[in-house]
Formats: sequence, structure tokens, C-alpha cells
Amino acid sequence: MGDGLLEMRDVSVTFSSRRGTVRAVDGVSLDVRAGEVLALVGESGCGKTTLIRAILGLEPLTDGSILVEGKPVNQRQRTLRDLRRRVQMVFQDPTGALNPRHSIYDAVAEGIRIHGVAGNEPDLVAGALSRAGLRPPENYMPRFPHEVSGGQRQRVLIAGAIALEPQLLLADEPVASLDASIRGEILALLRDLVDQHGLGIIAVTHDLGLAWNIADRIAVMYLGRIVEVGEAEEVLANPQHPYTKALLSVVPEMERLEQQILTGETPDPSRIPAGCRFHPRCPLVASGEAERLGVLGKCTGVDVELVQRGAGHWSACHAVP
Amino acid sequence: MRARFVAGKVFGAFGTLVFVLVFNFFLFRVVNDDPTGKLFRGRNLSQDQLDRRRREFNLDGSKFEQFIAYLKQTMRGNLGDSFLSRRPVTTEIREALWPTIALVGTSTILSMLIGIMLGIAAGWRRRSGTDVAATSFSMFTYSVPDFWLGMVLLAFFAVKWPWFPTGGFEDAGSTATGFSALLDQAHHMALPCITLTLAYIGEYMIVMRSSLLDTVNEDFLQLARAKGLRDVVVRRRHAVPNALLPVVSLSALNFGYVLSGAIAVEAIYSWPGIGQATLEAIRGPDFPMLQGLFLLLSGSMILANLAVDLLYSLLDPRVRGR
Amino acid sequence: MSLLELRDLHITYRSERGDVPAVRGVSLTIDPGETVGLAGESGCGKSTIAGAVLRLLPKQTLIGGQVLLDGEDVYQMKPGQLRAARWTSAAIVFQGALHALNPVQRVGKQIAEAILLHSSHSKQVATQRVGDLLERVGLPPHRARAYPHQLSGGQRQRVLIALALACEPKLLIADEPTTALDVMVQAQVLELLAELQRDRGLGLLFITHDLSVLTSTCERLAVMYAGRIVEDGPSHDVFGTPEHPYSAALARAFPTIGDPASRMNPTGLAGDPPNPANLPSGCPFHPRCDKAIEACSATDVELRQVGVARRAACIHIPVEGGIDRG
Amino acid sequence: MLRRLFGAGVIAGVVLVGVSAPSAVAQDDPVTMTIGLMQDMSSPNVTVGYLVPEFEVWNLQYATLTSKAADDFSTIPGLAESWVESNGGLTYAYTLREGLLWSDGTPLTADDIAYTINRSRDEEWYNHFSTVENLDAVVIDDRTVEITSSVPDPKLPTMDVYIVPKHIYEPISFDDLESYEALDGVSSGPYSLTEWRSGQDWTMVKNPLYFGRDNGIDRLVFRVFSNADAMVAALQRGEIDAAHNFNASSVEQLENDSNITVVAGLQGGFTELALNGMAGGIGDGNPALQNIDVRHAIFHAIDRNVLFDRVALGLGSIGTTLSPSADPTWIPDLGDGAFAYDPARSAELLEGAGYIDSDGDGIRETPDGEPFVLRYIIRSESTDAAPIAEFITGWLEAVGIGTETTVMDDTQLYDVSVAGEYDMFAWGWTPYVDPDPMLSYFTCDQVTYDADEAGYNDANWCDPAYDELYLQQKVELDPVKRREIVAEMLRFFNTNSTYLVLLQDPDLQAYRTDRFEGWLQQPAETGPVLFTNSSPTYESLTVIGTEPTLISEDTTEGTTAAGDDTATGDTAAPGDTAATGDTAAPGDAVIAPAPDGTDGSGDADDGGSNTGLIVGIIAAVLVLGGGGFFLAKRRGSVDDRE
Amino acid sequence: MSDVVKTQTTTFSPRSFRWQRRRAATVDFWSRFRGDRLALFGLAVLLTFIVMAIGAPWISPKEGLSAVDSIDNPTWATPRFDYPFGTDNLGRSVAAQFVWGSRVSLWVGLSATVLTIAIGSAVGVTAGFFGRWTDATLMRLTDWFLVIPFLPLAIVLASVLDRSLRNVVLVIAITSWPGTARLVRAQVLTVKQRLFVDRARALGASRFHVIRRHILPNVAPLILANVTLAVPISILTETTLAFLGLGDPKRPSWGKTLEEAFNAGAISRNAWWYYLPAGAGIVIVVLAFTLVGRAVEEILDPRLREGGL
Repeated sequence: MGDGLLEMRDVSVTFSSRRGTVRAVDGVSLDVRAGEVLALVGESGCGKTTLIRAILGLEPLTDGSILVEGKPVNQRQRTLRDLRRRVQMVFQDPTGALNPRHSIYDAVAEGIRIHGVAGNEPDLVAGALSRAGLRPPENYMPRFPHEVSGGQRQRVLIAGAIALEPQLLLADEPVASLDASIRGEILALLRDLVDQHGLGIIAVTHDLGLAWNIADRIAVMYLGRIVEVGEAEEVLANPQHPYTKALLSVVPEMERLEQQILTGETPDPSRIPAGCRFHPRCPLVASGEAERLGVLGKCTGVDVELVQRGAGHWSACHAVP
Repeated sequence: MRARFVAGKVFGAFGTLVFVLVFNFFLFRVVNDDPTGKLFRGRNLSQDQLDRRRREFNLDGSKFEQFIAYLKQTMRGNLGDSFLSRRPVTTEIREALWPTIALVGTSTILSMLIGIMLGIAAGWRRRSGTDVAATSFSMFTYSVPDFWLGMVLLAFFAVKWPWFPTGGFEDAGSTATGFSALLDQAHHMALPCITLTLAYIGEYMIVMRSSLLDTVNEDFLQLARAKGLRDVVVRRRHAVPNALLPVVSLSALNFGYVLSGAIAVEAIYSWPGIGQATLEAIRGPDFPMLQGLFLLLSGSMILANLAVDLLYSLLDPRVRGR
Repeated sequence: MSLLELRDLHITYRSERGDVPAVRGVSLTIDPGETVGLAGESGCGKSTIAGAVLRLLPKQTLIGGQVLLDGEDVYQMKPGQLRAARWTSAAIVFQGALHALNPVQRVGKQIAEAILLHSSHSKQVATQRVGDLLERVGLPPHRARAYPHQLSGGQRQRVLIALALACEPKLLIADEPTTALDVMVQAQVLELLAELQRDRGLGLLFITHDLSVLTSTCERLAVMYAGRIVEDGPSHDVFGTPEHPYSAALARAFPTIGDPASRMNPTGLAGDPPNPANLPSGCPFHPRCDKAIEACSATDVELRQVGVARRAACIHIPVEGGIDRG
Repeated sequence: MLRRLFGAGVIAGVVLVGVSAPSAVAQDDPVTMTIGLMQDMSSPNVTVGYLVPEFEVWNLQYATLTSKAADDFSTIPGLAESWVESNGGLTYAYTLREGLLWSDGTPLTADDIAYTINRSRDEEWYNHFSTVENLDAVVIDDRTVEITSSVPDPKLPTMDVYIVPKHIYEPISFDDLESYEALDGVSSGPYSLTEWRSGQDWTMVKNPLYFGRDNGIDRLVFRVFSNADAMVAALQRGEIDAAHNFNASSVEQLENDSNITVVAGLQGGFTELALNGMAGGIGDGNPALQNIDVRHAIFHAIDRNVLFDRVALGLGSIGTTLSPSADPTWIPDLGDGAFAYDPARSAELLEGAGYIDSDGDGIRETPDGEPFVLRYIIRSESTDAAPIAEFITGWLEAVGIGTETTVMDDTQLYDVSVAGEYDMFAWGWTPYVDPDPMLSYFTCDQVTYDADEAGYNDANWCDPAYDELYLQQKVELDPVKRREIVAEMLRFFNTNSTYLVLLQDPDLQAYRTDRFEGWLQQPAETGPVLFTNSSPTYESLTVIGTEPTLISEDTTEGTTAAGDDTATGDTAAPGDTAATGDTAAPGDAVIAPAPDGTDGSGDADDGGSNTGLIVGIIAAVLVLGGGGFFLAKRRGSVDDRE
Repeated sequence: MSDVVKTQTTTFSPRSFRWQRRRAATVDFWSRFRGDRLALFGLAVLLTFIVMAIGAPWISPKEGLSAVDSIDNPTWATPRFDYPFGTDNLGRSVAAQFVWGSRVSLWVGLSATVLTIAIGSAVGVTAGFFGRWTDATLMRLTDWFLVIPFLPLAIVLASVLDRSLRNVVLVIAITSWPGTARLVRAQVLTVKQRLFVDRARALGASRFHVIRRHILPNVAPLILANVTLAVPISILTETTLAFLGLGDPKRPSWGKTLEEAFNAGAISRNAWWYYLPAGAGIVIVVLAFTLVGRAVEEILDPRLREGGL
């Protein structure tokens, strides 16, 4: 608590679906400070996207609270409008996130108009475009999304977001849909925004390489929970949670690690296992390690909390002492 | 999952049916609240007699009582008696139903079959001669008003060249039975059936064609070819079953549409079916009959939709899944 | 004899808006049991090559050069011959597993269809074989009765692999088999492919944009750019010490965790992949190349030998190859 | 999948072969006469039905005590062979023929007659009640029944109520009677109804026990058409032997057919233009119509000759006044009251009444300065209503009266006429044989004062002087005096009422002359042959090429043992259409000059079935060939994608 | 933060750009449309008929329609110089009826379609966008309308209402909006799923803004394409109603001509000139609309041009 740009306390988001209650986010507490990039890592379906949508009020909270600059996020129209000026989001798929019928100018100007940002609109748009690396902006403004490349579209989205001069930027898989060779440029742009303008960024990703590239801190999410969080170097060099270790081991170029390929796929968030929710796939349980340590009963029966493992490094595992 | 899916669909259909029941009742009450006086005009009716009529037709109580009586009756399968003929509506409808089912059924099947075949031929080889010919033919028939087509066919093939009977379901007073009766009925049905078939081929053809065109670029067709399947096998096993899906849903809509839409064609060919019965009931106005007919038509529409939903789930496992 | 040999393959798509050269002179051979990776970004022509091997491209596509499958030119085959060769000489693991399976047919039937088509097995035998195949790819045999939508993405990809193995081809072409899969599932599928390749001595042509995946899976690697191979060679060498600036940039896009050089230093290429319909003159990479010199915009460089079994197409490589590397 | 579809296609092809096959109905031995008509029965039950078609059925199935002569509706023997008057004309004793039997073999006795009369009076059966209202019947013996009227009744001794079989009707309670299907087929007339297929046809078979003449026709089939043209074509092809109610425009073409005779029979039906007289005081009729000069101006503006030529195509005749009876002899000479077409006179009358076009827009203004515009309602259920409206509104505009037209079906029109919410409409009536009912409709009693108790007076006009005359004729037993009173009533009505009778509507009928002969018009010269008041035509028909045979004794010259009965008096007849008949179509033997354009497409009658077969085969070949084409296509396209 | 970034100035004018863009879109539309020969042909035919409908008073004097004014004409005349399509049973010129009838057919076809589409789109957008119970209620209603037999309902409605063109338009709209509603709703649901709607919400846009700026523009092409395809159906429905005697008695329409021909016995008389022109007129106009409609659909329907403009 305190100086955090964003504070989440025990945030839960549940949906009801035909198959029952889906606990997409299940008790997450996390802070983000100004001027840092937090990478939120996990497999698809782990709830990471739901979590950042909740920050914007796009999903109502079932439990817990989110404070942005100390002000709580709720579903009231006025709060939301105000919130959505200070917090902006960059979407995974820039092609889908841009209305094909709006010119790039209109796409960037949309937020400006909605919030009635003071100033000459074309100038504001041009400023945002050039900050996002689309220079000269006049070349881009009259064009339509399908007339520019994927990387440029992502820059347009970023321009639309920073045109409102937000404090917090939520980037949902910002480069996943882009060609490999141009990802770096976009990441560099994001990193720049943090370094130059002091934004806070939450970057949602499944790619640990991206975290290594730009993140100050990493939070690993599994089935609606944070299972490990800490400084990026620390987490990547010295992962504590078996899930983090497994994720790290399957990064192709991490050949020095023995691969720990988890069986099965991300489980169904409507049927969260009892005890440690990772235990059905946990290599420590599978290899008998947990039993040897005498924690198997806890693993299958007792829910697990985040425990501090070092400076700013927390993880949630019964089997890690 | 399967049983639940079916149950869900049946339940939905039932819900719609209940609304139709309610809607029918009020639709015709809004149209007219006490038809007795008008129905029996031209006959010297004493007040007593009028009152008896009203009682007979459940028109004496309040709207609400009438409604309850109507629901109860309908539940028991009693649709009341026709104002015009005094016979039970169910009997009247039953008699009109067979000719319409024969006509609409045959023409729906024919137009579907021919339409689908034309659609496949056209869509599989886009812009070929077959495609251009089939598409133009379909667009033309799609544009022709069915009753006008009926008039023209009648004028030429029954009046000018009297190859076909001018109308009716079979020869008047026919005592023929068995096959010769069937032949006679078929002979009478030829022109109205051709009319309706021609009028509806176009739509099936156009939908089938565009649906097939959508399917042609699917990856799984590429895979099927890569497996070494012949082109016709790819078409028959992989392309057509997928492309048929929209046609199936169209057929439900069309079935109901044709059933009631055959009104004008039935009128032209003196076809003693549902369409004629509807026209007469509207002219009456014969409310019990109209209620019964609307119930029948919307009921069969609901059934057709249900059948298509279920058929769809047979053809498309994705629908069944959730 | 090579399983597959591409000789100076040119492929040009025809459209109303003009011709689009997708592949411009690719030569490649795969020997039995060999794994070859083909890397490149979207639009570089790599998937087109997969289609070209089994002659699956649209009829009007212009094809130059030769595709030899088991030494026979695919484009000279008679229709019956071609159908017989399909799936037995080479099979494809398609990308986008959801669309590659017929949604209204049980997956078992789709596998059995291929078996029945290319063998004289009875239906029972085919069904049995479908079960075996599914087991081999790590699915319980009863999943044969499932429809594609009832399977998860990873399971579908396994089905596609089983389908590709149905007729015991000697060559497997895997076209982006792991794209759109989660990291963990991707690892599972990769492991499966590697296992199969080892067990059966399959030749494998692995096509993907993910250079890092190729490096860990394939012995040899070819990097494509704008319809051409710009570099090929043993995969670790290509990924670790790329000769072509494009390969280098691509390799950098996959940072090595723990490598301080890439920490807080994302790097990428400026500009966008070229539009195949409108390629830059000279070396098509030159507008994005940080080592471009004036000559690059005029000369299109062919592959040049760089040491043993390595080639790259860059003007900075001496024509006779073998430059000294520090 | 496709193969299965194709299989179905083959089946459909077979169906189509069937479809095109010739009608292979075996020609039965029984002689069948088929009559086409445009309307189905509403019910064959005499206590329920009310449309023209069922009256024909009843006329054939239920003999009446007395019948009506074909020529002039005079009373002739029916079930009764003679009758005797007593009690100053209040009581008649009827003697039945000997040995009368119902078609099921049950004897038909005086008991059946008394039963029918008394029960129908007590239970107020629609079709009987106006006749039997004041009657009481007493069985004297098996062959004698005595009928007494409580008031003087000029209709007697005619007793044309349909006698129903007591042994069938007795078990049916009052409550069940209306839903009785009446397909028992127990008949006392020449035919019994055996089958009715709603919307299609009904069949009557010969009653072998009928007391009258056997015409040699074993079955009558009435076939319902919904398309008059189709019916005409069917007649020309010999599918049917007679047709009732087709379009006037078909007359010329039928006349050209040498095997067909057209009859435009008059039965008193007429079409009138009704103006709202507002007598009931309810409604919102245009007050200008209260002015008799305005009404006469409207009447003079209308050219009935043109309507007769163009709408009626010269069939029927021009109407000059209410025809109160099916018997045309009731219509008097009107003299000046006939309102000839005279637009100048019309204009003059309007000017005189203060209706002047002061703003020069072609429409006159009322004395209050409002444009003089009348609402004209077009009946949707008559094909002639629209052309009549075309003409009338055109003529009214020509004399400066504006019109606004709306279309209504009969139900709606009935509603507004009862509510008095109209200015004018054209509709029609068909009278009974006795003039009383038609005349009664324009008495003040029948004016609608309360929408819940509607009367028949759709002109909303009444006059005490007229009512006075009406009451006089109602009890006048002297036929000559009664005729005089009626003539006076009609002259008064024509001049003072709000009715302008436009046309006498014909029943258009046509029959083939190659199978049956002896068609009879009722009344003679002017009447129709079918669907007439007492349907005498069937008795006189013979099958061409056969000798007529008699079952029992000849009855057409029935012994009239009536005492001093002057059988000239026309009597009331229930056997006819309900009052508000359809003004369907014009007709007469007078044929309008033929314009070009009609080639008698007629007599391509035979060979139809052969051609049908050929067409069927061609169609089948096409369908199968089409299938083959698809098969071939499939084969051809084997490799086109590889 | 704003002071960190130096203020940019630009010469870009959004308004003039928008006009420019619209003009370009129109030109683009036209150039695509022009590529479709059949559609061009259809358009030419339509224009001819529209000119004929508008110019009816000059082409054929109104008197030709009046029975009173045709008293001296021959009846049932075959086509000849002064009566190009012959005359009818009252001596009126069939050609005059044809010319004037095109007015009603086109007018009803267009206005009923506009009304149908307006109701259908309103319901579809509301249901699709607001979802939940609004959607459930509206879709139930739509389903009900879909299963109620369309033509009988139209006939019942038409027989209750006055016979006027306005009511014919109304009846057609009341009975045929559900199809459009479903189509539009489905499209709204698709558009709603698109990420740019999420983005707009994330930017703080109100629902109204989202509907106006994102949903409508993306549904509009579909609606427009639907208009051109719905006109033929409206025309055919009008014709059928008129044929069944439920049209406006005061105005000649093609359906009314056919009704009159049928009632007057043109078929048994072989008066082909009476019923062929009106029917052919319907076929040609409907066909022309269909041709144009298909082309417009192909150009505009977002489902057919995924990702494009």
C-alpha cells in the first residue's frame, strides 16, 4: 500500500456460465508503481486478461478492491469515465481493435473527443502519432487501418492510448500477433514510454522472453491466482514455483534447463482443484518429491498463500521451504 | 447433453406455441369482438337465438372467461366449431390439410432437390457456363410472382392447350380408388406443383450456391484433397454436407412460408387446401377457423423449426455441443 | 535419393490485380530421416511451398522449376498417380487445426478415410488402425468418435498429426503446427513430433515463423525472405551466428533469457515485411537492412557458400565464401 | 448425402410422371352429371345452412308439400296431391300421395309433415320460421294433414317448407340439432346427398324410391371452383356439364361453342346504390342526402345504360326499381320515376338546392360553403363493385360532386351500414318469391336505431305512408288487390327513398347440350336453369340417347283437387337465398357486340389426356435426364481440381 | 507530462478529409459497381422504370385509367397502335394501367422496404447491443412474428385496415421486419464482439457513442445491402396483396391490374395482353432490383468483405 499507482487487493472476478461459476480471477493482490513494467505471465485462460479488464472496469469485481492512484474502481459511470482517461489499454490484436471504417486520425482522436481533451485536436493527434513513432504524422492520419502494416497499427493503438496522457497503460499481449522481426521495435517503444514519461505498464504475455526484454517485475498467474511475483531477473534466474520453472524450461532456447513439460492443458476455471490448484499438474507431486517432503497432504488439501522468498520475491508453493 | 439439447429445443418450441395460442386469441378479438350479429345477418334471428349463438361460441362471458374457455378447449384438442359450416374446425382443417400437404410437400421437396443440385453445380464451378445458366434461371424464377406464374401456366397449359385439368384436387365426384385415384390426383396437381416448384427453386439454388462458395476455400477441403480424394468425393463428403447447413435452415422458414404462401396459387387452381380455407375464413370472418388455421400454420412452423434445429444438430455436431 | 527435392521453384499467384510472385527460386532437398526447418515471416512464401509439394495450389497458379517427390516430378504426374502419391509419399500437418478438420465429421472417420483410400484394408482394420494412431499421438482411442469442436487445440493438433501418419508417409510437412497453441501445449506437440521423427525415421519439413522453435527441433534450417531462401545451414549455426542480416535480426527477436545483452533492450527490425506484389528492387531486404550499402538496391544477391554446408545471400559475403570470422 | 438426395430426386421424378399422367378414372357405369359452381355449401343441415348451394341440395333431397311450377312459380302438387281450404282461408287440409316412402324405405306420412312444421315453429328454424311462424299442423290420418294459420296469410296454400324425416330427426335434441352433419342421405326427393368434401365437391345419388320421374341420371356432382375461368375451361372441355356463376366476359366465348348454351337467368336479384337516409338518427351520413333534390340529382347523374353495357356486358337488364320477387311480373311500370341519365337536370337540381361550385375547382360547395364530397364504399367481395364505383364516381365528379372511396368487406360494410356511418355504397339483394320480405326491409321497424339491434333497412330511409301500404298488403288475401298495393308501394319507394336500383343481376349459367337435354328455366323465358327457386330442371332432364323411364306415376300434371283455390297467387318461398345475396355477375341472353380478340379457344376438348401423357413422359424424361446430367457432370468433373 | 512533449502543429483538416474520403468511397463504390455488367443492366432498367413512373402523367394521360372517359373505347381490344397493350373489359388502356401501375409498385416497394428495414434495424440493434432481457424479449417477439404465418397475417391486417397505400406499406412492414431484425442483430452481435468496441469502451465511450460511432457504421452496409434485396420482396408482397383484393382501390398497381384481369376472365378469354404486361413488369423490376441488390451486397456486405473497408 502507499505510493502505488495501482493497488489490487484480493480481487476476484467470477462469471456464471452454463457449466457453473467460472472463477476467472480468484483473489489477486498486486501493486504497480509508476515508472515500472510489470509482466503478467501465464497460459491462456489463467485469468490475466480478465484481471486487466477488471482494472478498467470492463469486468465488474466480485470481490476485493482496485485502487488507481488511491481512487477505487467501481461501476459508476462518472468514476469509470475519469478512470478510463487515466488508465489506457493496448490490445493484443491491433487489426481488430481498430474500426476498419475509421481513419487513423479518427481512431486516435476518438479518446480525445470522448474526454474533451483541451487543445487543437489535429495537433493533439499529430503529437500522439509522432510519439508512437509514426512520423511524419500527416502521412498516417488520412490512412485507414488496412492501408498500414500490423506494426503500424499497433503504434496507432498506442498513440490513441497515450494521446490521453494516461498514468497506467495496460498492454494485453502487445506483440503476440506481430511478425517476429518487428516485435522488438514495439517493445522498445513501450519501454521508452516508461523510461521517458514515467508511466506504469502492465504487460500481459505468455512469453517469458518478452518479460526478460522489458519487464521490471514479473507476476506469474495460474488459474486465477498469482503463484509467483518478484523482480524480473530474480524470478527468471531463480524461479521458486514449480510452475514458473516449467514455463521457463519449455522456452526453446533455454536448452540448459531440463524440459519439464506439463501434461494436459490449462484446467477449467469452473472446476478449480482443492488444495494447491496446481497440484494435479505439479511435477513435484508427480515425481513424488512432494511426498518425500511430507507436504503431499497439504498440496492436495490446503490452499496455498504467497510466501516471501527474498527481497520482493514471493511465491506460493507448499513444497518450497 | 443430447437429451438436454433436445429437451431445451422442445421446451423453447413449446414456449413459442403457448404465445401463439395467446396471440391468436387476442389477434382475432382485436379484429372483431362480437361477430355473431354479422355472421347471421340476413336471417331473422331473435335475441334469444343470438344469445344462444353467443353461448355456443363462448362469446357471452367476459374476455377473460372467453380466454380461459378457449385455452381449456384447445388443450383438449377442441378448436371449436366453424362459424360458417358449424362443423368442428379440426374436421375442416383435416380435410383441407391433405391437399395442401400433398401440393406443398411435393413442391418443397422438388424445389429443394432441384435447387440444391443446381446450386451445387453452379457453386462448385463458379463462373462456368453451368453457373451462369443456373444462376440466371434461378434469378428469373425468384422474380416471378407465384400467382402470376400460376395464371400464365393455367392460361396456356390448361386453357389454350388443355393438357392439364383447370383445377381441383381430383376429378369431381371421382370414385376412383388406389393407383388410378393417385394418378388422377397427380394429374391435377401437376400445374400448381410446377408453379410452386418453379417459384421456390431460385431461393434454394442461390443459397446453396453461395453457401458452397463459402465452403470452397475452407482448409479442410484442401486437406481432403491432400489426402488424395477425388474431386467429386471431396465435394460430396466434405463440401456439400457443410454447405447444406444454411439450406436446411432456409427450408424451415420456407416450409411455413410456402404453406401459407400457397394461398394465391391455391385460389388460382381451385385447390381445396389450407390456403383456400384461410381465404374463406378471412372473408367470413370465421374466427374459430382462423384461430385454428393460425394455430396450425404457426404450429407447423414451430415444428418445422424444431425439426430443423434437431436436423441441424444431426448434421452439425457443433450445435449439439453446447 | 532425396525424399523431396525442390529445384529452382517459382510460384506465382494470379489475381485480378496482377500476378504475385510468392516463391522466387527456391531449391531445397530433404533426405530420409532428415529434419529441415523453413523459417520466415508472414508472406515470405513458406506455406506456399507446403501446398506446392502436393500440388494443392489453385489451378491457375503459375509454377516453375521442379518438385521431385521420391524422384518423381509432382507436376508431371497423371491425376491418378498424383492422388496415389498424396498422403503416401508426403503428408501435411496443417496449420490452424480448427479449420483443417471437417467440422461435421468425427475425427476417426477423417483419419480412416485416408487409410481406406490408400489401402485395401477393411473398415474394421482401418478403425483399429485409427485407434493405434491416436494412441501413438497421445490420445485415447475412443476420441476417434469425437467431433473436432469437442477437442482442445492441442488435441486437434495431435489428431492432425495422427492423420498425417495414417498412410505412413516417408515425409512429413508440418506447416506452423504449433502456432496459436499455448506454450506448454506447444512444447508437448514439439516433443511428440520429435519423438515420431526419431522412431520412424521420417523426413520432416518444419515450417514456422518461430526461429527458436526450429533451432531446437531441426538439424538444418533455411530462412526465407520475400520468396527466397536467404540463409541455410545447420540450425544452431544459423541461429547462433547468423550470416545474413535478416537472419541475425530474426534471431535477436527471440531473446535468450539470462543474456544481459537483451535485458531491457528489445531489438527489432525497422519497417515491415515486404509486400510480395511489390518487392523492392535489388536485394529485397535492403530497405530494412542496417548493413545495406548502395549496391544493395541494385543487385539481388544469390546464395553464397559460407563454409561447409552453409549458404547466405548477402552482398557482404565474398563470392568464394569462407571468410574468416572473428 | 448427395446420392441419397439423388435417390429422392428419382422418386420425385416418378411422382412427376404420375402428375402428368392422364386422368385414369374408370368411366363408371352410373350416369353422372357434374355441375360447377363458385361457392361451397355452408352446411347441408336445413336448420343451419343459408347459402344458395345448399338450397339446391334441399330442393333435391326434401320434397315439399306443394311445389312451384317451373314457368311461373304457381303452386302445384308436391308431396300433397290435393288440398282443401276452409275457415275463410285460415285452414288447409292437404292429402298426400299414396305410397310415399323415404329413400331408406320408411313410409313418409302426415306425421312427418306435422312433425316438421310444428317442431320448426317451436324451435324457430331459420329457413322455416317465416313460413310456419303462425301455423299449426295436425295429423288427421296417414295421408291427411291439416294446417291452420292464426292470422290471414296470403302465402297459403303454398307450403314449401322442407319436410325432414321424423325418424331421423326425432332423436336429435334441440341442442344437438345445429351441429348435426345432415349426411344421413335420407331423401324424399329425386336425389340424396351422400358425400360432401368441404371446399371440393359434393355428390348426390338417385333416390330409387322417389315418387316422381326418373331422369336417367344416377349421380349429381357439384364441384366447387375458386377460379371462374377454370370453371369455364372445364365446361368447354366437358369436365363438367353445367356451370353456375362465371364471368360475364366468358359469355361470348361460351356462346361460340356449339355444344354449350348460356343462360343469363333473372331471379329478381338486383344491385342498388344506397344513400344514407339517416332515418335511424344514428351515424354520420352527409346531411345533404336528406334533400330529395340532391338525391334525385345523384340519380340523374348516373347512366345505367353504360353500366349495363360495360359492367354487366349487356347481360341481365337495367334495373329501374326494387324487384320484390323472383317473379318479374311484380314489377310495375314506373313512368317518370325511372330517373333517366340527364346530367343537365342533375346540375339544375343541385343549383336549385344551393350546391354551387363557387371556387371553380370542379367540386360544388354545400350551402354551408364546404366542398360537397360524399364517401363511397366499395364492396371488396364483388368483382363488379370496383368498375361500378369507377363509373359512378366518375359521373358524380362530372356533375360536381366529389367522392372519397374506401373498400370494405361485407362484414365491415354491414357494420357501417348498421351504424349509419356511410354516405353511399352499392350492394344488392335477392328477393324471395313472395314480395313480403323484400318490402318489409324498408319499413320503419327495420331501421337501425340501436347498433345492437340491427335491422335490415340499409338505406336508413323510411316513411309512414310506405309502412301503411305494407301492412295492407300483408293481410290482403285477394291476389289482384295485393298486386295493386305492391305496385303503389314500389312507385312511392322509387321516388322518395334513398335507393337507386342500377341493374337486374343475372345468374350466369351455361350447360352442355351434348349429354343432357330438357333444361328448364324458372320462371320461363327469363329465369335460370339451375339453383332456381324450386329446382324443377332436374325432373325434366333426359340423357341424350336414352329413353326416359318412370319409376312411379307421372306427377308433373298433379291433380289439383283444390276447391276454389285460385292457384295464381304467388306464395312465399323459403327455398331461396338469404336476403343479402351477392350481386355477383350480370347476364342475359342479350350478348354485347363482340370486340376483337377472342378466338374461341374452345373445343380442344378431347385429346387432352393423350397430350397429358405425352407431357408427362417429357417431364419425366427431363427430370431423369436432368439427374443424368448431374451424374454425367460429376463424372466429368473428376479431375478438374487436381 | 504534456510539457515534456513539444506541441506539434499539423495542417491536417479532418473535415475536408472526411468529405474527400466519402467522395473517394463513392467513386470506389461506383467503379466496383460498374464492373458488374448485369448490375449495370439492372440499374438501367430500374432507371427506365423510375423515369416512367415519374413521367406517367406525360407519357400516358390519367384519363386513360378512367372507365367513364373510356366509354367510347372498344373493350377487350388486342394490342394495336393507339392501345399498345390493348384494352380491358371496360375499354381502358392496359398500357396506361401499366405505366401508372409502375408508380405504385415502385413506391410501395421502396417505402415498405424502408419502413421494414427501419423497424427491423431498430429492433435488431437494440436487441443485439443491449443484450440480456432486452434481447430476450425482443427476440421472443421476433420469433413469434416469424412463426405466425406471414401472408395470412398480412391479409388479416389488410382486411381490418382501410385499403390505402399507406396501410399496404404498413402491413408489409409489420409482417416482414423480423427477418431484418434477426440479420441486423446477428451482425450487431458480431460487431459487438470486435475488439474495437472494447477499445472504445476502454477509452471511456458511452453506449450511445459506441452505437453511433462503431456499431451503426459497421452494420449500415449490411442494412443498405439488405434494402436493395428487400425491395423485391416488398414489391412481390404488394402485388400479392393487391391481387387478393387488398390493395388501394383508387390507384392502379400491377397487382391490381392482375386482380382485375383475373376477375374479368382474361384467362378464359385468352386476353394475354391484359395480364402479361403487368406480370412482366413485376418480373423485370424485381429482377432488376435483385441484380442491383446482389451487386450492392457484394460490394457492401461486411460479411462478404471481411476486414476490408
